[in-house]
Amino acid sequence: MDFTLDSETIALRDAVRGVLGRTYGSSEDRRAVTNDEPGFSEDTWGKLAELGALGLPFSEDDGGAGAGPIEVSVVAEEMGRVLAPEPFVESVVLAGGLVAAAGDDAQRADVLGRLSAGEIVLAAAIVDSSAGGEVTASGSGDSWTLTGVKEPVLHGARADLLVVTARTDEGLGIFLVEADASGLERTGYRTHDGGRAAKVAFDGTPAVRLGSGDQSDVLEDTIARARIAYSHEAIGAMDTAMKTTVEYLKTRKQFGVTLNTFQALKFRAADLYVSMELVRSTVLWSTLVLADAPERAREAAARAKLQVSRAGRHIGQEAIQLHGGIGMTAEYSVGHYMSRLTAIEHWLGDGSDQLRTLAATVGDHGVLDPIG
Amino acid sequence: MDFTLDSETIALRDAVRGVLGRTYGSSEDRRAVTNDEPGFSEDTWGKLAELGALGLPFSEDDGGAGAGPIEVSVVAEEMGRVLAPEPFVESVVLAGGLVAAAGDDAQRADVLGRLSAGEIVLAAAIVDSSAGGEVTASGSGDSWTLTGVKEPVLHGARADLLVVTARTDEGLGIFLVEADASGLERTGYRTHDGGRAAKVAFDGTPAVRLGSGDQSDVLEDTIARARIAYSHEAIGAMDTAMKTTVEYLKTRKQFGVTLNTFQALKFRAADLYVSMELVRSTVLWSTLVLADAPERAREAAARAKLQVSRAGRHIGQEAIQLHGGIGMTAEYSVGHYMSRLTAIEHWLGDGSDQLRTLAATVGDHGVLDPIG
Amino acid sequence: MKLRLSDEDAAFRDEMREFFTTKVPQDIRDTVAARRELSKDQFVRAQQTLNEAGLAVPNWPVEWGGKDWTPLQRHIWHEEMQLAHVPIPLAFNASMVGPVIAAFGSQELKERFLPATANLDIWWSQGFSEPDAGSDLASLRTTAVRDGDEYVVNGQKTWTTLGQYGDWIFTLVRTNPDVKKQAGISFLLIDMTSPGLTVRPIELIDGGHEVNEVFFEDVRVPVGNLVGEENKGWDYAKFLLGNERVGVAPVGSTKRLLAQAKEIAGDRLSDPILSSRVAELENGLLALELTALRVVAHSADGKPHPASSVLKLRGTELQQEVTELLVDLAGPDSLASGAGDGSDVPDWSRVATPQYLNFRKASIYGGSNEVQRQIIAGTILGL
Amino acid sequence: MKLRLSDEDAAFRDEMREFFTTKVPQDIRDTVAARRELSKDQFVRAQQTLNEAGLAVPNWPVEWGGKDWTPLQRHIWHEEMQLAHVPIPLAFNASMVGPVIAAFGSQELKERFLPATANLDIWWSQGFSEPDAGSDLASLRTTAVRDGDEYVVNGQKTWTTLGQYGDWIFTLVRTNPDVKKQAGISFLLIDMTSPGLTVRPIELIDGGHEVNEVFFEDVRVPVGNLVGEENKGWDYAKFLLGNERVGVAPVGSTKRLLAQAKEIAGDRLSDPILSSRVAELENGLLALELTALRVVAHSADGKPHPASSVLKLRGTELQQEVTELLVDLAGPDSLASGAGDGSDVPDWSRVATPQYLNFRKASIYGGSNEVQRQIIAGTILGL
Repeated sequence: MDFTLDSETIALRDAVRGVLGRTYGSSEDRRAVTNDEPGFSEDTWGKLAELGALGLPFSEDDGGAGAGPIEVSVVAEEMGRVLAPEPFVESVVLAGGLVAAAGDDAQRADVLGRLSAGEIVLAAAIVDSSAGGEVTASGSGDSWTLTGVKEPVLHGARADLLVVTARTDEGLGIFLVEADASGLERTGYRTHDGGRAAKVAFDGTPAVRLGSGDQSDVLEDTIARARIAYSHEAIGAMDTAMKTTVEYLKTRKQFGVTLNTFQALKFRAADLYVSMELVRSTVLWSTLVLADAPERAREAAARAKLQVSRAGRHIGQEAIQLHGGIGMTAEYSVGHYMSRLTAIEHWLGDGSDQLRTLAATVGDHGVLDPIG
Repeated sequence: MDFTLDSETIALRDAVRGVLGRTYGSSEDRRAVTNDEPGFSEDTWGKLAELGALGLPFSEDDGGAGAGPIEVSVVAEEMGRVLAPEPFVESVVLAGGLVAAAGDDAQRADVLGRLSAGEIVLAAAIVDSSAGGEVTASGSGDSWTLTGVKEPVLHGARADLLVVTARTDEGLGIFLVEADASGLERTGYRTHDGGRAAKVAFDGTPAVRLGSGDQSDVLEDTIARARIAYSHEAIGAMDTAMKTTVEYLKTRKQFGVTLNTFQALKFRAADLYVSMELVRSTVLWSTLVLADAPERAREAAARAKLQVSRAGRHIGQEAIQLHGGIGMTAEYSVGHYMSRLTAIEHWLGDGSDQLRTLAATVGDHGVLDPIG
Repeated sequence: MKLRLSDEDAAFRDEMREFFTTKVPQDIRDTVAARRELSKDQFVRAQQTLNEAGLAVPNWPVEWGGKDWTPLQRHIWHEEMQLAHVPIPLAFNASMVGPVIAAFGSQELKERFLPATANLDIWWSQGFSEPDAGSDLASLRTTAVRDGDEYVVNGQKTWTTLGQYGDWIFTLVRTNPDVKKQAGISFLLIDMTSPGLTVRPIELIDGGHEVNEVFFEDVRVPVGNLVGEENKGWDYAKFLLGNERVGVAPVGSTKRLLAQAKEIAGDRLSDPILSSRVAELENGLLALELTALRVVAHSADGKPHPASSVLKLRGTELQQEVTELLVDLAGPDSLASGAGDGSDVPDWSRVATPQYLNFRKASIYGGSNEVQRQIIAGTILGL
Repeated sequence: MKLRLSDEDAAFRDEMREFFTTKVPQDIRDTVAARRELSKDQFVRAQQTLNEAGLAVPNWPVEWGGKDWTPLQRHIWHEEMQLAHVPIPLAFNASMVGPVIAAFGSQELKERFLPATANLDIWWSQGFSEPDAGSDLASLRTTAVRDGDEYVVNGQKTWTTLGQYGDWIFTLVRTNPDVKKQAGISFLLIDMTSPGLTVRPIELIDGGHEVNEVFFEDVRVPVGNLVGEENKGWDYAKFLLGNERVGVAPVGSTKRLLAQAKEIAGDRLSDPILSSRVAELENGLLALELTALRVVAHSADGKPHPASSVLKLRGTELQQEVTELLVDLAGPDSLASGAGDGSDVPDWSRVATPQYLNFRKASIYGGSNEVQRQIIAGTILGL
């Protein structure tokens, strides 16, 4: 058991940190980028590709870097640290992950090659509209069409290619849809965290199927990977929110003294640190499980996301409260951190959903062993 | 809507406070009483009878004082304030309440008359042994026998008369059993809060039936009354625990200053006050519901006991923590308060049980109106 | 002790309920129910409807439009308004500057301002907070220097809620820098169209614009706009802040919001985890409401009960917890705050997260919950 | 980064598990499993079993019976012991006075005390806390005045855990009253059979007797019993308290207790409210355990990682939450703590509340959770 990064991974981390730091060195810089379309920096996207970050999880045969979950997590955490709005987890881990798991050699080489090179942005359309527009697929072999509505699809309006889940006669299918496909309507908008989402409507839209049979397991496994990556993004965000708050307590004066004179506030900062250490441990562990014991990956993802839910609410809310009024303003950073943590929390299942999953199996084992 | 006590009730409260204060003026005095059998002061029991406290809820025809829920609550709160170990709620509200609700004129006059006069102690045997010894009744008319085990029966060994619930062919029945009945075996012991309980085994034990038919509703209504009375006992206990803690913070020195110099501790004391005010409001309200809108009494009892559960754990645990080591000792008072609050919490359904009840009906109404 | 309202109070409640649910324009109540921002016009129309019926400023002296109500009646008025989705009369007018002018202003100031204030013909803004004086209000640095029969005001205020609509602003300004900080403060009324006064919007984390910075550069203010005596402003501010805490627990609106959440949840309430959470919130709100009733019952002397800090503290916590519940109910749709009308995401889901984010302010503004704990520990518990 | 134990560590774990579950007397492990009090004899037999196998004091220098283990191996040893219901070697001996004597004692003291300490032939008590010095340990007032080649000790210690079994007591005493409080303290070993030393039991709120007051009235102690230098005791105490925090999170025993709770709950786990509570606790314990593993991985330099305060804080909270769960599972039976053997109330229910009450101490003793927060805020966050 070992929690230290090797030097190669540290080099990757530092490189990514460098690129992101240049674009998102201040909260104002980030706001400027997220206020313009497409909500992130195409330039930074390209630089991430140059570093190899966009191809990390994909095999070299597919045009990727052939790295593993640890490298993906390190990048996600750096994204979270500065709230970089590029759709790394959305495009690479989730949408790219579905292609990697379900596509054939040619499909993978094509899509993942272009994704790794930063030439395209993928979006995963996996959430059916809550208004009841379930997407169904009809057809066979090379000839499929999709009908229905997905919403919200993160970065769905900008995406060059959509990876779409749809109901088929043989269960859940996974499909690729081109941005310029007929019968495809995309309505993009801003999400509260500065990101982008879209309503994506399919009406007899031509699609290419990835794989065959019921692919619910492929979807669930890929969602587990995305949950773990998002958990890392979240701990990056929490870490910055906590540090920003601690710094504020050291410098902000009230009643003639700095805020860290007030023991009640100090103790609450200590509680933030406790939350931070605990969530960091669980999230790191989930990545190790993904790398070394993938058969437990879904469970580990649920555990990580549950812990992220608890810590994210705690740290996000307290970061604002301990700042006072300034924390409420869009000009200052902590509010954006809370907003992003809230978005991650409600994407791919919130803490209660994870708890429900874990609660259902709590009687199946005695002592919980993190290693075995 | 009015939350003030009338002068007569205040006089009752002061009289009860006086009697109890003389017996339980210090934590040591109470320990001495609870260390001896029967775990309470027979003398104080008699004095409470002299004040009319033991007959409060019963009609004058039955030998009682013909008072209402408010007077009962006031007495219960005074009991809680000093942790008086006399079985007021157990004997008067619960066991006596069952007799009052189910007995005929003669039974009520006999049993409640003697109870009001302080001549007897009643115990309610309403919890079947968790080992599965359900008590069943067979017989008819004037001739019934009981078989099975009840445990724990609070004050069951000392009681002169047991009020017992048992399954009959027509549903739940309520029975009276004499202390010297044949086939009755009582094994008494101490409870963690200094009280007394017993295993009470029936083996063809002769019993007198109170009322007829299924009396589940009588039991539930009486339990609701007892929950409300216990809630008052609990707020008396919480109030003392909180005040003791606040006093300690003002006087105890650490690092050369009194503890109330430490803002983190002060803020936690403030949170205790918040819990206290909120639980006090809910519990007072439940008594008013019992008096003025008895059709909502079960709901109000569940709400009161839920709030008592949350506040009792909060105040009990924090009272010890804020005291530090001294709070852990049996010589000091706060630990006993926590112990008693823990006992009340787990008797007649804990907070989770109440929440389960309330959760099941949460969709039946829109806005919750405390008055309507 | 008794549970029921007296016949008189019950009739009063019916009367209020009738008025609020039938006389206040439906479009305004719908906007509140949908948790959308009210326009200035809607605020004004709502208050003028109330004022016409004598229901806008019941807490004022009777001669200026107030009502000689019991604390319980005032509480009922306040709750019923919230339950009916009627916007509460603008606090800056009705609860803050109005009572201060009525209590400490000259007869001339009263006549000039009170009727227009009650009717929201003048929209008041609050100029108390400053960037470097958060909870430590008295350390404010905006100065007013006497020059003939005018004050010359320089400095900056912040967190001025709805200042973009403001006609006038009531301010605390430093008129004597050489004494203890509380002793050199005056209460000054300033026309927001004065030269040198500028308002700059502050965007909040929900993307909305409801607070502002207000800058004063050599703003000249007639001395007649001073309320009461020079350098006594801190006393008036304390009086005002005490009033602010009355009815500070948003019980009625939070109850309505929770009821909406239950409607939205619908069949999902069969999930015990969700229904338990709702039941726990409902019990918490009940305790809060009953405490508010106890507090009003014991504040007949007109002074706020010290336990009103409990109401602020717990009231804002519960308000925040209910807004959080709505985000959770919205699930992934809660991200879609910016969805337009073509979206399938229901309106309530779109507002859920912005409202949740926005309501983090509730435990900060108007005396943060840390300040409330300080008050409870100090004033009530003597710690 | 990797998840799996190395082959070597996995083999080590198997070896420990094998030993603890087969070599330690079953009656002792059953008593721990039933959460009953251990007798002195059971403590001694358990530790002597470990010591015979060289497993009692692995943290000591190798020449005195220690092991040259990695921090991870030491962690595995500690966890496996708890999971197997083996009582941990008496902390006063193994984690406190032993390491202090080994680090600071003279060769004579080492030879005289260390072997007997490892083997629990001497049962040590701790004499640090005093009635008027709680978290402020350095303000202690027990004095040791030099008189020839003896110290004369007067004063009182308290919270002396299991002092009723003590043969010797290691104490902090004031040898110089005229300097800064930390600078006048010495570390003195005292034979508890000395004339003038008396032990008085303190009953705790669970009715048990595990702590004591110890009184010193002109107790004469040979100067040879001084550890290290006079007036340097505070340094040794800090060293000791640092050791105390290692492995301070009772992860293994709390995990076992939670697993027991699940067994007890049985079919009741179909209730989502209960199973969610268990799952949340389980996730909390997982996070704690993983944090402990991270901490041991980063404390190779022998000094406790500052985050060990997190372990103490959260570890005791979770321990308390699990004991609370057991009381809730016992329901009304939880009152029946005093039931005798004829009772129908199962054993686990009878111990539930006393254990719950007793474990309130966990967040107070050994550096209260308030002290831990102070350490985190100060040492780690620099606040």
